[in-house]
Amino acid sequence: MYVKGKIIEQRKLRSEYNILIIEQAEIARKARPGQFIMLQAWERGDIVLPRPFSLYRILPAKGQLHILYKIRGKATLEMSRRIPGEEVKLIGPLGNGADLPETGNIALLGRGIGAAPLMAIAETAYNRGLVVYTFLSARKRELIPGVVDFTRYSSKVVLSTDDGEENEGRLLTVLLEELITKEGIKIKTVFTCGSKRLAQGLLPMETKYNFRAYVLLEEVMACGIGSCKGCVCKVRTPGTPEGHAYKRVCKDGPVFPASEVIW
Amino acid sequence: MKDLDLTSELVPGLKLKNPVMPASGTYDYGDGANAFNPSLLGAIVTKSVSAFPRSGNAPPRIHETPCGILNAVGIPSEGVEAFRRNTLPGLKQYNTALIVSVAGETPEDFAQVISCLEEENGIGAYELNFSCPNLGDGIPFGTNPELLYLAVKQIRKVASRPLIVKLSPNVVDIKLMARQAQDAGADILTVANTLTGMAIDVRRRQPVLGNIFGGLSGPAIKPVALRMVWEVAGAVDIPVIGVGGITDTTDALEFIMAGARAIQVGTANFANPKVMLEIIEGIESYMEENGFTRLADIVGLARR
Amino acid sequence: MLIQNMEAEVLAARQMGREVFLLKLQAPAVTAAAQPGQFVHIRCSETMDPLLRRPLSIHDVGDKGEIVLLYQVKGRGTAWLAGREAGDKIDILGPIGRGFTLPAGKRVALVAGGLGIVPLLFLARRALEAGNEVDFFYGAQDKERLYQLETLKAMKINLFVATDDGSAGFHGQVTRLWEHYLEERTYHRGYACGPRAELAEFARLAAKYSMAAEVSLEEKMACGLGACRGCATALLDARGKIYYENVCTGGPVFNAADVYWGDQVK
Amino acid sequence: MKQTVNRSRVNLEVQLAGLTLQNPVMPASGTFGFGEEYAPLFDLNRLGAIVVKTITLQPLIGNPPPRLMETPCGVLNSIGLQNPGLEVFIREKLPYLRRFSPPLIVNIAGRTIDEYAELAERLSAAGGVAALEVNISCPNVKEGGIVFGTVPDMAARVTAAVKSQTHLPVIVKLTPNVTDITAIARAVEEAGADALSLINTVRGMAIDIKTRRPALANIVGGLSGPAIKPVALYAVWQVAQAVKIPLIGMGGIMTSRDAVEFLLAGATAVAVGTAGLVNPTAIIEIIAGLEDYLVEQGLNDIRELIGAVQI
Repeated sequence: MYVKGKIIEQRKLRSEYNILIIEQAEIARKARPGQFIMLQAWERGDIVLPRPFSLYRILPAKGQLHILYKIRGKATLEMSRRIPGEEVKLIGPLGNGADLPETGNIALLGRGIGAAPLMAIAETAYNRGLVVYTFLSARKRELIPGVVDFTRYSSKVVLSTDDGEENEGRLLTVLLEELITKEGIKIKTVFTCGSKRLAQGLLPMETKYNFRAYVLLEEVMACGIGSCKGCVCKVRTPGTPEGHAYKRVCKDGPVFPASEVIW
Repeated sequence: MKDLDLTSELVPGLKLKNPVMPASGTYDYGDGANAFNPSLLGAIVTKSVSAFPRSGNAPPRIHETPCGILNAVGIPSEGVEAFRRNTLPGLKQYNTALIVSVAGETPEDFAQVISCLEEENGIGAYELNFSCPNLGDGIPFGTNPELLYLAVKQIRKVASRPLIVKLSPNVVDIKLMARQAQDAGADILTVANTLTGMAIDVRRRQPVLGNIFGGLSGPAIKPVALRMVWEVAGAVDIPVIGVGGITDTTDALEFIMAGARAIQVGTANFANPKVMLEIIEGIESYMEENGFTRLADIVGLARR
Repeated sequence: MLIQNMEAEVLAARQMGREVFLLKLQAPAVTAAAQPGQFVHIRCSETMDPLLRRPLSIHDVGDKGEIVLLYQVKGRGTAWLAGREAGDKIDILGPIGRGFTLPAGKRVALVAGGLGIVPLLFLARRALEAGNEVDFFYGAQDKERLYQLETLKAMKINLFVATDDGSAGFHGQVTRLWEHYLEERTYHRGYACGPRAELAEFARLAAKYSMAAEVSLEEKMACGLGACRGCATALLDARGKIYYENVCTGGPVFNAADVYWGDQVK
Repeated sequence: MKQTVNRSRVNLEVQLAGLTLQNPVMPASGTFGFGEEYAPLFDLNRLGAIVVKTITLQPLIGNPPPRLMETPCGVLNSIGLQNPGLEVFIREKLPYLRRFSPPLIVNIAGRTIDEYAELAERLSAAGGVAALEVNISCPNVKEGGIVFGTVPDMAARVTAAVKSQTHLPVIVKLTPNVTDITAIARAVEEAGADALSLINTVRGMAIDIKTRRPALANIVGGLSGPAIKPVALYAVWQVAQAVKIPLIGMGGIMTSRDAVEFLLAGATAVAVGTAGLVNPTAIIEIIAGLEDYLVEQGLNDIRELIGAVQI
């Protein structure tokens, strides 16, 4: 269940982001992009639950996991205080992960910290010989993490910021559409994370441009292993009386076909 | 170590190998994700089964509070038929007592589920979840003494197996509720369910939970649950199962010393899936170090 | 009342025994006002769990504004405290409470059981400064649990040691040892701190030999300011009736004769 | 769009049952003694109101120790309303308290309805008291040992009796140890209460497994602190929808964010209890934090927050 991992590095990025590198060979060997771990990196009585984190990079050869996270509460603040050599507890890999096509082009659309799980997808896809197009947005430039890493694994990285500094703050879905129509690039699969609006924006494009869109969801979790049913989202489910059901983000997701999620 | 007797006979025919079991809805069996073999538990308690499939509440469903969590999961259930077909066979394989938690909005719902389950073998007892605060404005028979009595009486008629009534803590006098349940034919009481609570996101100025309010569990409520176990154990003759914020052996012993013949672990499973096993071992060590050979010798010790 | 609430810097932290730790803090404002028997109320967490402060008697003071604490790790709060290192800051409130009453130029007896040494070392220092003759009786379970022996030996006091297992000094309870001296010496005043049973015995002996005597008591505490009434201890009024007084502001030092020593008050 | 707000122009003043509070933050009764304990640490004139410990007709020596037990993110206490009694309060404590400008709220408890009425009458005549807070959570003796606060009819009778003996605003403090707190709230509103404060502590206990005895001498105590905040907030939210009179919200408020939650849920003012036991100046920090929150949110007036939670 919970296994111990050793902290290799605590890297402070610009703005509120950190990267935590943990050595945990078994999880690194098993994990697929899109999967996540439950982490406990604090000893505080007032924090009852572990926290879910997507995997930013998975390095099986080194036995390492990279976690990109934003300091937003007491748990992540504690996490940012851990230093190399210290131990953390983790369960994983959890969730279904992203199914990559065998061949062809994929596009990744991420907003803010939503870029985190997309990196693992980009790296894996690149290593399998797929062509990756990455589109990232945030309020301002320094809130887009991992641009350099994404550039390494993508044929093209397109940024957009709300303040207009990058691409006049245009929508990532519009920029993706331009790639498809103006540059004639055919996209087979799209993964998106970090914005409900982005995921919804992809829906009408799916049939128009003939790609499959998947969304990576985030939700507050208690157990992370499907037991508590706390972390659900509403998903279209034929065969049920209502036509939809609550699916567990941790167990049935976190990757869902975008068209099946009911927002 | 060999001479330790951890068994707890709740009622004739329902003898637990040890006093530790999960609280309904907080532990998953069968997916191969178990931290240890569930056969080691004193009992297995299922998620609440309702008459028909239920999808549960709108998310967000979970929110962490100081030393606690609020949940408004809303008892999602596959429904009793699917439960019999898909889930029950797997649970029967374990070599320990099987307690099926039953939920519903009316006494008829409970009776219907139990009638279906009566045809099955291998079930040790039913636990009636009268007290989930997340089921909207259903008839509050978990908090009204007369309605509680009538509901248990009605359900008793269709149940041949021991009935465990899980009491709500959101009452003035839990002793009264306990006596009503006992008089109506309950064999065992589980004390207590979650307290009702709420949290607001001050940035968005909205309730945090999709359901607005939810059930508070975890170490935060342990003192309240323990007080109720203490009160109920002194008010009825039937056995009490203690639950509420138990996270380690010390907590478990507090409940047992207050008079609980068995305990359930809920929220702590989320933080440490092995915690129930650790508590079983912890109780063994405590008995050994303090010269107790039978669990029964610790039950109610703080009352003497 | 000169209670300070401040962030005190840890100057030194070291382990003195199996579960006993010493902490030296830089807190000039507290040190300047501190009297033997008073305590500081310490926040032992950066979070809401554990929630309450922990009261620790002042063990000693230094001449550069240092305050010394000696404590046993008993739970999560003190365990947190034991994890502090030099340079850390600690939230303290103090000095708080009624301290010991000190005469000048008299013979006094100090009776410490176990960690009862904590306030009595500071008391011995001030008693000497006031020109008193100090007989110091110090008992513990065994030799290993006699803390600060070197510091005590360096002071101009008459030190008498007892251990329950006889591994050092007199073999037996420290109050038994003291009783031997009571037969031959007269004290102006006696002071004690230690386990409750030992204090009760101290009080009995003090009464028997008609001696003014003070004890330092412990109780679970919340505010430390006398507001919440949580840290009550049972005292006897002039008519012998029980009433409750706050340990934080009414004590922690009480006249031994005022304390209700009965087992558990019902 | 958020507007830019100048800190100096932020309004924290609220009206509560005819009282003007310069800010909506006050200590919770029982955690603030008679004010004098905290006076050396900050200026009591900065508070929204001063709330003192429960006063009974006769002095009470309180419960035997141990009276306190720390629990996860909380405290159990069983003080037993220890106080010097009405006469000593009026003679020795009130003159000191009159020196401060915030309204003085005196909490009262009786064993019988007549005792409540007498306390109300004599405190109203004493001068310097701005309002009465009626503690109906303690068990009565004459009426058969039930807790006034758990039976709507009894709560209403206490309220009416107090109202009949005073011209001062009457605030009734509700216990959470009930199934439906709104029923009690409505009953005391109808009986004439001018405001409600909620919640009192939640009944709990602890056992010391070493001694194998209850940790408190009184066995059962009241649980307070952050542990119970969700329960308190839910009670305030429910009651805010059930009654028209203003509410003072309390239960585990440690920070200004917590205070904002209670205001959003419908409280007009908040009381800080356990936080003050941990950090004596918490209450002052909470007042300052409320100002910061308003500035941050682009609001000019704290009253915009009251009951403003969006469902």
